[in-house]
Amino acid sequence: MTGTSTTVVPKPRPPIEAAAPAGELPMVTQPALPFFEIETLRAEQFIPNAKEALGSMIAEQAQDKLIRPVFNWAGRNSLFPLHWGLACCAIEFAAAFGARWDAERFGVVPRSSPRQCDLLIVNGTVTWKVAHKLITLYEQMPEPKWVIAMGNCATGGGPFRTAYSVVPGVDKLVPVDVYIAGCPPRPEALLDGILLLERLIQERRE
Amino acid sequence: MSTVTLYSVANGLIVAILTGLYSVLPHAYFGWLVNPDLILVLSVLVFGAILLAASMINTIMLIWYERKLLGRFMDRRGAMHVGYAGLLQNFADGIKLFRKNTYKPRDADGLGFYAAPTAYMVTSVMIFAILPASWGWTAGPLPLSLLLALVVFSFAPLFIFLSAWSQANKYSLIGGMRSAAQMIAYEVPILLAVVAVVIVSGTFDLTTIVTMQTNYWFGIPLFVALIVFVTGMLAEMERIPFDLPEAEAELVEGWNTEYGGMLFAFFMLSDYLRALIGSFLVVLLFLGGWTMPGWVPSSLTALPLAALFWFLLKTYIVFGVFVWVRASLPRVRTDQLLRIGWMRMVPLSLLAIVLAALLVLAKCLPVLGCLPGVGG
Amino acid sequence: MEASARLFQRDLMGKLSKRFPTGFLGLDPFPGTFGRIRFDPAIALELFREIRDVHAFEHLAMVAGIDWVERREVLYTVWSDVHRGYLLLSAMLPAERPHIETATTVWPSANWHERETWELVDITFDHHPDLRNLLLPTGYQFHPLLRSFKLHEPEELEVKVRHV
Amino acid sequence: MATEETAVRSGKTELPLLWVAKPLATAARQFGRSLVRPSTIVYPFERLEDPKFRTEVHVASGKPIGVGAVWDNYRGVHALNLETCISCNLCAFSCPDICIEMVTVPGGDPKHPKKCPQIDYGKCSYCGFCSDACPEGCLTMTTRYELSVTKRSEMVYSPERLYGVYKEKLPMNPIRLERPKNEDSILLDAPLCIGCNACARDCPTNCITMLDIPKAAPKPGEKPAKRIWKEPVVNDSDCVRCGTCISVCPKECLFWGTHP
Amino acid sequence: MSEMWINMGPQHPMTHGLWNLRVRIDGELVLEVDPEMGYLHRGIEKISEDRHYNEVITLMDRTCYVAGMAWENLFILGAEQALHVEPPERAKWIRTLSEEFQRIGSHVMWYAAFVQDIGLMAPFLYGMRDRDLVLDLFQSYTGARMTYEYNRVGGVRNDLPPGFIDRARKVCDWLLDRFQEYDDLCLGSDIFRKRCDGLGVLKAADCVRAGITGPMLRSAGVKRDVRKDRPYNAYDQVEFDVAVADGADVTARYLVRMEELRQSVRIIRQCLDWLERNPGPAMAENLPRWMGAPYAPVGKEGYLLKRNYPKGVGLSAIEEPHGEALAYVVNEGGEHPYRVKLKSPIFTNLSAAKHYLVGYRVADIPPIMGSVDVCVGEVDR
Repeated sequence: MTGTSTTVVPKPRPPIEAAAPAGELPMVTQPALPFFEIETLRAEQFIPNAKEALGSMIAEQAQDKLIRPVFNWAGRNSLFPLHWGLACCAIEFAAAFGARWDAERFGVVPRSSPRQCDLLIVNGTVTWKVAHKLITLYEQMPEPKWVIAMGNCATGGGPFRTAYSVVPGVDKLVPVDVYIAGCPPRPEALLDGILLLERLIQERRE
Repeated sequence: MSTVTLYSVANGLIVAILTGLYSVLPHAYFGWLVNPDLILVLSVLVFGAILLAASMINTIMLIWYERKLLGRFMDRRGAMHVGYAGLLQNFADGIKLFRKNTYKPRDADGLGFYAAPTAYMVTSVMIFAILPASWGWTAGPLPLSLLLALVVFSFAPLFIFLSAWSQANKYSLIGGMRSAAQMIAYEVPILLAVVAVVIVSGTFDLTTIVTMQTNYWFGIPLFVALIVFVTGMLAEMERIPFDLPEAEAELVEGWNTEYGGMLFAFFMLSDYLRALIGSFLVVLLFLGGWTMPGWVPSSLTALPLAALFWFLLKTYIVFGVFVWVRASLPRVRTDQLLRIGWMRMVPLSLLAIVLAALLVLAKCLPVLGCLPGVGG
Repeated sequence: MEASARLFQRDLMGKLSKRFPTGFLGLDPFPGTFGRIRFDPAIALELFREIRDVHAFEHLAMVAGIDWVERREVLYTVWSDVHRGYLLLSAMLPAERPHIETATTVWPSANWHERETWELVDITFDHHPDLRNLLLPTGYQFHPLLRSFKLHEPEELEVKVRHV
Repeated sequence: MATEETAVRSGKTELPLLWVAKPLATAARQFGRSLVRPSTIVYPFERLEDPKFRTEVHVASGKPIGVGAVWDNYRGVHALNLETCISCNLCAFSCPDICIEMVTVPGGDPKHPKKCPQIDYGKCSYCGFCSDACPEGCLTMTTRYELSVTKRSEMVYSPERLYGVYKEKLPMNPIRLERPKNEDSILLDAPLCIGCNACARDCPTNCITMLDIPKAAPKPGEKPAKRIWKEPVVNDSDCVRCGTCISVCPKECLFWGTHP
Repeated sequence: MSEMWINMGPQHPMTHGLWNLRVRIDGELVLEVDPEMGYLHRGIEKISEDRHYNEVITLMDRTCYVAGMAWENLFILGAEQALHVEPPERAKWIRTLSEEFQRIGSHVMWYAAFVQDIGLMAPFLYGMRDRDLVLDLFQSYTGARMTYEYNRVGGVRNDLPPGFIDRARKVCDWLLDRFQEYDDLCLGSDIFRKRCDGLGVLKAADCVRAGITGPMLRSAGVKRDVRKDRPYNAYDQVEFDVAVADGADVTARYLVRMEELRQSVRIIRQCLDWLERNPGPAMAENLPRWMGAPYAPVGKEGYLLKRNYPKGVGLSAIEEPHGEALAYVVNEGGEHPYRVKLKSPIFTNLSAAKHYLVGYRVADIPPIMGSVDVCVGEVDR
């Protein structure tokens, strides 16, 4: 009941034969409320509020202690990146899924359809020609979703940032959660970035 | 022994609980507790829950098993950091997909979009009620259980096509059409191969078929039928080399391109459910089901659930073969697939029927029972 | 350069100057190739035909455009399987409205090369079957490989943070 | 020179035996090998730089392949030895991506603040030109490659942070390039020089000294110059060829060239 | 079903890069194709005009990211010709060695991607695994896995480290075994042969007309290889055969590439022998400081221009893993190249897409495009 000011306790009934001040008309007294009615009223007022408060408390607690950790655990351990190669980093991206590094150990499995993904790894130079397609792909991914800018081109345009056709950093287009420096980053560096993202998800409070 | 089934166990459980309650409670008011209709409904529900749980856990373990096995085929380790040896990986995937928000593409057909995955999943789970995993692990004595299983199994193209059409996506549509063509093409050889089994066994009851394999596996005399059946099952399960509908290289994700979140999880699960059913059927029809070979000491055979364990072991080995094929073969093309289906598999299955008939006529089947270490 | 190549070069020069008395402007030596033919864009198509059919340079390797501020050069590199060597054909075009006849009718592989040269160096190829943007977005206004087109200045570090 | 032609005629390649037996067998063989030891490196727990991988990398066949010493000249994050940095600016000059900025660090005198490189790893392409150019060998590249951050600004490594990397004693790129034998020298266009001392003041190695130069005798009718003219003289063996003097010269009278 | 256009790309598993193949299909039949390029156009030619010759190397590595070393070689050859610089003999051999290793790396990468296109799952991983060994070797002497920055005008940055030759020999032996496995997995499979025989046929005459080079051309029976026809680096001193097939289809391209892998190992062994016997400098001496210095002393533009270095033009051609690549480098005396024009073999190979795609089925597009071996970086530059 903390913080709920809406609880209405029925007004105390004035005494029946109260001495009316002299010279004034006797007050028209209200009929006495029977016990049962009072309790019904109380219940009507009290129980929903209590329910609500208790429910929200339980929900909060459950969310803190149970649901959110479980969801965060699940979300962090099964990141499906979009199977999309942009440029040089895409080769290292592929190598990270190769036999030597095997990103599937962490449950990272690339999917080809953005609908089934929750991680967009921007692995290469983003040009203005592909920018709106990247945004479309990002929007096609269902929430919750994350973006990793892999390599310098995605981070800030890299060696090509002075060129006329290159977006200087993918964070101009979509919100980026983790940046991985490198040109291109080693597969280990990509895995390190994914692990960093996993830590971020673990601490996530939506 | 065969009269005790999983359903009858569930039924007995419900009856025991309800009658116990009824005996305690005043009879005048709680007569409805022993209403046979209620008992029926409750038993079916309990039975369904057990089935669902068992099939889901099995399926998820199957996915884990495939991922680990595939990993080794690919010279890597597969999922290993989530839970012990990655055992919890698929639970994480499932929970994550459950939590992803669901949406419908603008042009998609609402009813079909949502109904198709659900129906696909439901029909897949349904078959588990029919397939006996061990003595009595079924709804009851079903004389036509094999036929029923195959009929329900062949509902899938309908739902796949429905989902493919309702997604309003070109890749899905092509995938769905391929899927429909493929499944229809491979229904025929599968059914014909099953006919060979039926000719030998003379029954459609799966429990009886398994019982008849105590002495020898049907896969040995009916080797041709086994080959046809396994190939057909590969096509029905849409696994490499017949995974054209989901061909990742040309159709992005095939007929579930537009699905995400829980609906995608439904499709994924159902695919593996169907894979599990396919392996079940191969084991039941051709590899002796849960019957143990003679060299297993009877002290082990008598253990509770030993038959079930044996059956699952065989299933997983059969599925391992599917994974092996998946790891080492490329996929074929649509026209080649159909040509293999109609021009190779159908004649082969007819040949299998003829062979089965000849075997039965020549009465040479009991001879096989003397082979050591084969069955029984 | 080997003697046979030099011989071929002289032979080619003689034949071409006879065939194109006005349009053929000369054959410069170019290390590693049979040389560079300078020609007048007016004779482009006939020269291409001659080079391909008579002299058996049937493979077009590259079309390059170079902006020499006051004029533009278009450079074709062709290869002959018979003579085993490259030959360069170069034509100087005026800086305003540079245009030359397309080579796609002679060497179909010129198609994309010319589209690229058109959009990057702004050289129009007349009668090109499909002259639209190849590398740049459709409707891009500029021609980046002209000398007058400047790149962005390498900007200041956007992040002015000192981590100690 | 044997130049016989290897003809792989696809018409002649016979069709495979037993349909798909060969690939199945190959995959099974591979499966058997990787059951023993897959070639996966369990990354956060094992690393390729670990000593056991430095000597040999086990691949799936169980056959060790010696690809150790891979890391000797790996180009990762830089390490900067702040103490020996002479603020010559060569790293910033040589950077093709213009990701190095010379920033002031404490330690210099107020007139000549000490400037050391600050590197933005969001732009660096790890080409190694800067460490090749460093004349004192104080800017080297280490084997560190993990650079995941959540904020873009964390990618900028200040000189102090680079010094921190240096102090971690990571394996460093050992290859120091020899300086070219016939490097150009700083030459002086003497008639233009005004003797302003800027070059000598800013020279990071103090290899420029201002020497009194007797001016040519005044022409008849002119007054002899009153002030003493000084001209820079470059000590070529100490010069690191950073070009600072050229860039500070107000009259552009210094230039690269070979001594006549 | 009526005809429809489908867009394969820019995000599509088939493309292996950033391009878009628009396909008009009728049912499963391909009626018309239209490749859309330019999604990865980074303006490398323009940026090169703004950089020192040695600094352009950093761009060349990224031009074709699976064959960075080959493109370094290509540009450096052109630049050396334009700058009138001759590298020492040992540098030439090291470049030859590097290029052949790069060819192995690229072809193995191609194998991995190609088998994935036709649905083979495990060999993709095998390819990536074996490529990593080659990259390890690269890392041991260049210092990076993919972007090497190893060549300089007038030589190479550093000599091979001690022990490299032994390691390289071991890796070569190991790779030869693996190539046999690759063949077992692909050619030994009936499905593969059924799938790829007679697919994407482009006969020799059409290839020449369409300007196609590289393994695609050689698979049609035309014996043309820049390494033989116009030897550069040390290719005139090594012994190797040109792989030629006559099928002109996907299988033939597969065979040509596999044979090239074996020939590369053969060349590498000769290079290793030579390098073992002949120590020497790997960098030309007596270079003008701004040309071949091991570091790039970029002053402010103008200081160096005071000296009149000879102008020059360079045209270099190499047999890149994908085909014949050309670089045209114009040196106008400055410290930056005046114009760098790069010709990618895939550029022309892709432009002929309609000749080898139309008439086949949708399911055939991935294997055919896989056999073309598209690397978009060098097409779009």
